[in-house]
Amino acid sequence: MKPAPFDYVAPKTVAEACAILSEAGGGATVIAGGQTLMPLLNLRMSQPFILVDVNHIEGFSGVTRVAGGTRVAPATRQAAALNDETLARYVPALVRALGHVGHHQTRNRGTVGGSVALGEPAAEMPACAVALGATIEIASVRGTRTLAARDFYIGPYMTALEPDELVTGIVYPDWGEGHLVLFNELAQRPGDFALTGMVGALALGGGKIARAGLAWMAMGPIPVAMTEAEAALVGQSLDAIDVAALSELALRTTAPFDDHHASAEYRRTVGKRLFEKTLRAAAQVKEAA
Amino acid sequence: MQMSGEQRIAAPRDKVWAALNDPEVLRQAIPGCQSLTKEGADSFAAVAEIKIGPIGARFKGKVQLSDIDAPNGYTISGSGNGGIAGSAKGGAKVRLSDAPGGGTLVSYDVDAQVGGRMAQLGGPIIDATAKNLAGKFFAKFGEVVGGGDSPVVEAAAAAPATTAAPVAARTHSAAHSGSIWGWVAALLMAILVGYYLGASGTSGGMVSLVLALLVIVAAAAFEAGKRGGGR
Amino acid sequence: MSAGVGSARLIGKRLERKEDARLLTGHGQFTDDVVVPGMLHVAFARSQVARGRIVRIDTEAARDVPGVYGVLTAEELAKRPITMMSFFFAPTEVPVTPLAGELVQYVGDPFALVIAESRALAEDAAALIEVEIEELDPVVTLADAKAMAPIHPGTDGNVAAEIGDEEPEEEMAAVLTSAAFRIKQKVIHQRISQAPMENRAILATREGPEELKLFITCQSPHNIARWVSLALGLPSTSIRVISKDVGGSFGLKNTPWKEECAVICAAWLTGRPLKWTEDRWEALTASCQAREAEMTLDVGFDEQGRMLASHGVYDCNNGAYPQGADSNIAVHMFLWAAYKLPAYSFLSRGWYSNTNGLAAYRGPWAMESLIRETLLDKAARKIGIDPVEIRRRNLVYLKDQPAVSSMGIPVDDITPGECLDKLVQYFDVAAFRKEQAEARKEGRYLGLGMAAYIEPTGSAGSMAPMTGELAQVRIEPTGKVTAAMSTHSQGHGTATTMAQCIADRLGVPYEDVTVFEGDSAHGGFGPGAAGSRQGVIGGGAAIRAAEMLSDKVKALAAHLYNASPESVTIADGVVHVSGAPEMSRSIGELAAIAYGEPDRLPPGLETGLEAQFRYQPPPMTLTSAAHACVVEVDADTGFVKILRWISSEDCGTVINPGVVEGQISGGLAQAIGMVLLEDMPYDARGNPQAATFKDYLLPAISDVPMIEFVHANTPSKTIGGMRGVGEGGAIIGPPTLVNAIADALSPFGEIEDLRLPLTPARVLDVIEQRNVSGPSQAPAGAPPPPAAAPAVAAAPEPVAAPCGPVSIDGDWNMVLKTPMGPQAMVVTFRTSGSAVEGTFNSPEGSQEFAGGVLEDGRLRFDLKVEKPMKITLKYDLQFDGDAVAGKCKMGMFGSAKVSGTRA
Amino acid sequence: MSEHKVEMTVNGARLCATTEARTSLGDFLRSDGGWTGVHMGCEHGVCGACTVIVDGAAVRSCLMLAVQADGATVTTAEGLAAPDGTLHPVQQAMRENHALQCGFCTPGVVCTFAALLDRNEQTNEAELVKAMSGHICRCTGYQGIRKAAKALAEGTVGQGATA
Repeated sequence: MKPAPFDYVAPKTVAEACAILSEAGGGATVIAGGQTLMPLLNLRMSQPFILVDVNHIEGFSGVTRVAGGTRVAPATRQAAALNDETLARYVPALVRALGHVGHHQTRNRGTVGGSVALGEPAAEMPACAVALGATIEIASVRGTRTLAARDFYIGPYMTALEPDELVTGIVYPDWGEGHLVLFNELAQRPGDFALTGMVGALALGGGKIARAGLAWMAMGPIPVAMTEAEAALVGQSLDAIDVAALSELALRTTAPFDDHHASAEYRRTVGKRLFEKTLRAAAQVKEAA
Repeated sequence: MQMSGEQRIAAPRDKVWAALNDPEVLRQAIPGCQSLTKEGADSFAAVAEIKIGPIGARFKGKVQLSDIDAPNGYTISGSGNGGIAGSAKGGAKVRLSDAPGGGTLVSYDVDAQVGGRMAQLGGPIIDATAKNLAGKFFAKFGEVVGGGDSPVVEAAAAAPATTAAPVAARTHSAAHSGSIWGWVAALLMAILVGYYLGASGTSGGMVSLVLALLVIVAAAAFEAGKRGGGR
Repeated sequence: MSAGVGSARLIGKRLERKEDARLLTGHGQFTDDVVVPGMLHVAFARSQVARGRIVRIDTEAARDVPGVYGVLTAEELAKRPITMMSFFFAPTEVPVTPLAGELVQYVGDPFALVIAESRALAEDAAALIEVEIEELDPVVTLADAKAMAPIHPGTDGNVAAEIGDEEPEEEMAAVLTSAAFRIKQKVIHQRISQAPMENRAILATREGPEELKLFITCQSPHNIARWVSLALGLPSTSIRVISKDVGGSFGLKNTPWKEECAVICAAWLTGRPLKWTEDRWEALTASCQAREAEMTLDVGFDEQGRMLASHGVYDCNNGAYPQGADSNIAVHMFLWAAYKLPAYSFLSRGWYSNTNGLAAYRGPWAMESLIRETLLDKAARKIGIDPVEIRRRNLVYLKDQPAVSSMGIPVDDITPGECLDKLVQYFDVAAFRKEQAEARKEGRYLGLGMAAYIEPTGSAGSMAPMTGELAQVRIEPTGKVTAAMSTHSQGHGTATTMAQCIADRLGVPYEDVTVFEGDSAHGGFGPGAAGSRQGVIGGGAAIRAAEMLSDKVKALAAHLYNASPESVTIADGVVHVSGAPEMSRSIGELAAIAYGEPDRLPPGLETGLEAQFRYQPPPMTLTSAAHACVVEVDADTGFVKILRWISSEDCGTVINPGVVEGQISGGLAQAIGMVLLEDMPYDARGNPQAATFKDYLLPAISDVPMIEFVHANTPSKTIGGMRGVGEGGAIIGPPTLVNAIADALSPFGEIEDLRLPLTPARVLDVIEQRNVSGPSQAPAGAPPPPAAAPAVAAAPEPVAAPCGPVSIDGDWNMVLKTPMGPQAMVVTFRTSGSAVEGTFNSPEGSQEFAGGVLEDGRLRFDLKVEKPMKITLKYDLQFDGDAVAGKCKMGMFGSAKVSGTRA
Repeated sequence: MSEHKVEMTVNGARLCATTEARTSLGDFLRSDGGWTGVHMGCEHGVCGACTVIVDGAAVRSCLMLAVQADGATVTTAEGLAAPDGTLHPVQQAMRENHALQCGFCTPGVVCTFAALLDRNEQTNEAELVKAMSGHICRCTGYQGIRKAAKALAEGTVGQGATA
């Protein structure tokens, strides 16, 4: 289990990195934390000609406040993000989810941006980006663009990122003071990918739900946004929501898989309960407050 | 994996036919193709670099054709070998017909198998991803042949619920992603193009076989990422 | 806790392990850590299909890779012939070659070997080997094996080994049908990967024409040296096997298998030191695996829940190249050994398939406890009595002993009932039932599971490799004590426990004793860790050798100080003469005299201070236990949380509680894995589906609770009184946990067929009484067509005699299909009229028989066998020209097929 | 395939060598550094046996390239005990509590615990056990490891085994 040979470069600037990706014409692969990529390299399921290490790019690590949101630089370590005060205050859902990403040892190396860019449908980071309505900043020699996380994911490990493009940041919009965080995940062992799980946020205004962002983990080929449930939630007051009806709506957009850990039917059945349990808990939190 | 479905291509049958019989069109359309070599009268080999996200491999492909009933359909069988990553082989029964209300109806029944690490690491996600990519392929194909008119794929027949909303729903936007078409096309090239150079009287349907093979290869590889282990 | 014999000072103490300072600081020596000059690395090219015919292998591109030393295929490797054998040193029924030549028989089957300057380069080259394989339909499941044609050319079916009778005999069938309660249980056991943390590894170096040195991760360097010497047919070659630290084995590393043998042959042919370290993908794809089996058990009970009769049918998947074709007779031997059951009959079969070969795994016969103990709980629920009570009514208590089991096993010195009684004294069942009832009102589903069992340990003398153990102990001139032991640790801590035994018996500080093992050049032959034996036999050897050495020291001291040996004592390394404290001397001073001043020794006492003892224990020593565990099942998700686990075991004298509890806990963790997590499924094409640890789920720290121990120990009849504990946890753990889950689920329904692992989805199947877990990947139990079951039915009916009188005089090569695979033998018949006598010659020895009767070419005679147990074999053979076929009725083991030809 | 000159400090000693880009930190430490206490158990980041301490944090050495550790300070199980051989408290706690059997996963476990405790002496038992979920031990059933974590958190190391 040794990787096939490859070249290694560690550019210091985004421009440098983009130039390399462009020249490589699809033969390059970007490594940030490498906690998913390295197993693929060792198994020779990934055989790039050039490995582009973005860990040394200026400003590629850290959390900053931007207009209307919080920006996480792509090579920010998951462990650092987990303990970041800005994130704890403005993007608590992300912090909740980070505690479930892999293990202590992999979070010390793994990055937020790497996980977002890979698009593992059962992972926490892509689901968070979709649920919270994050924007993904992308650069290439052709210029820069931004893409909504909801347009970023196409299939398992398949994203809208072109071979010559690089993720340069993820911006999580503010959900406002006192917004509710929804997170629940079911995994057989700590650090395993979810059998099913959900993450989301509810912004409140005047006792009613002003904004809702919800997404599933492991319920389809991509992190699945609960678009219909979101729409139904907006305008309702927490204590009046029909959780059972909502969970039906939430399931509509899913397409879970069978594998030998869990059947699609299991994921649907338990995912629905997870959703209802999580929403009821959130509602109670509010009532208590 | 098994996959069956049908797809309306927004173009007259002769145009679909011609486009699919024009190696030049394909050669231009297909990125990632590294070489084409004729190995015999009706046997060709092609090599293409498939890459999806970080996952990829160098594939060698071959195809054979049987039960030719031009221009109505045939059975095609082929294989793609990705070395240590694994291999895919299979066949498809393909039919072309005029679609009611214009255009061409391509219907296909694919039965293919994947081997090697991809089969071990791929898991049952293969079927769903195959249908997912089938939609994307046809959306793009319709775009190319139909000149911009990009039909949405109809859900494959007799498919489990795994082809539900998001899959189809995403098809359209997928069509605008060059990379997807590229990778779809790459194995299409790998396994198919060789054939065109040798065989006469063919039809567009064979695309779906090659598609299926790529799909399997790619799908398994996707899942490999998930199964690879780390985070 | 019982310290066992004598006034133990060190035996029974929770001492720190001798091994740990080395291992904790990263200074262990595992096989991959060893580097020798000129060493090259090996990688294998492996089949991507489960079954096929190799058409063409093109290695040219691989050979051209810079840094590649060579590429070998089966043809080239065959220049160094090797005869691969089972764990019992018996030739395999189906020839096993290190590399696949004509046929590939499982995914991962190696067909070429690359030698290069680094492992990475070797893998680069292996990836460039082009192979064309004509794919054949694979035989994957037990159902496939029963229904499809044989995978191995020249075999008459996929049956690798079989024993017993298809149907219960009439009287038993009658008892079962007329029983007040008739309970059936079916278990479908998944395939398990032993998954030691250290994968297989070997470094083979040929040192000149006459010496072979192997560094290999194994279960006994002595056993490997013996196996390799026989396999290579090199008695004249010095073979040294070194295996200092081993990262676990659990049965996998009993014998070198395909890859190790390939490396040995390649090293012999090339003359270069070759290292192969298996990576985890290889380990989960191509290493031998374990367990996959199906069993149905049928038991008749009377109104009081007492057992009347039972019939069991067991099938296990041997894969393509098992480390010994196996129908697992031990399952039936021990199924009811601890229970009062008048009559038991069975059929047991092992099947070949295009999957990885079967190897041992901690308690290979564990199915017996799993199916029996889960059936008893099912029976208790159906009959309406307490699970503890149904066991009390049927278990063999001390007061019932000695007894003989329905399978003819002498049952003595076992205490499963007593362990169960101690268990329920410790655990308040009534209080739990209250708590359980309360919890159910809140929608919380608690469950209590209990199980009892006995286990054969410390076995020696019945099978070729299963010998006694040797202890060679000496007091060095420095006064320090060193011992060369035939034992070997893969984590067992034998260097610690053996040192405790020696220090205890010799009267020296534990710190002063060093134990050497792990090198076939040290100590004597021992099979190592196989069957929970080293503590029992090695411990006994160490104790007796130390006592012999102690006597020698006392004799010397008595002579030097004109005292009587009885007045001499040794404590903390100092020799005392009672009543004469001024004469106390350190053991070192006496050692200096013993080695250096022969004149001062008493006449007849040899110089030096050394003693050795090879302990031949009783054929087997039985360990007993009863366990309980408490679980909570989440009715929404099907997740199982283990809340408590209590072990009440009788493992005789405890040498080191830390080591004993460690063995039991480790086995229990593996039991938890088997019930809840671990699974190695194959797809329809024979691809193993759990190729990484992301898919093959090993228990993590969160899956295993703190284990509570109730030591119910009674010394055994061995020297030192130990009983084996190596495998027990993995045997009794699964039924204990399954019973707890079944108890928690009882408000919803029964777990009808027990299919492992009990994934959350399968638990929901029971809770919701519908199919949540989806399409089952396990064998669809298609009944085999009659033709495909050449079982006992194949025994010949007496047919009309061939024309003319049959002469059977002379030598015949015959094969008996025994539970341990086919046994080859040469039989010489001597006839006078219809009377026949003759001689059996087999590797185990020679045996005469007489009183045979020959009629119309049908020969019937009895053969009385003493080993491994007293049994009369009734042969019924039909001769036809130069061929002979028939069956051999082996007492309660049922019938086995016999076939042969004239020599 | 590019080769790189890599220099790092391992257990206080300088390790400088030229290696292929594809060489993992774990393989580099073993083959170029001779630090064979680093055990490669799965090479895909699950088992944790290869865990080492890089710049103060426990990481998988199979999921990091040697070239990525250029300039780093690395500690392996070999580097934890005092020069006079006195065991690190983590090693002592594990020895006292029989927290290992075959010892293959052990160096990784030791590194994870040591990194946590050296960063924060107040690390509690729960945190240690949670971090342990990143390691697979096939032998012990984690009993001694739990006891060791308890002893480390409660500062009772050196007071002998917990029965």
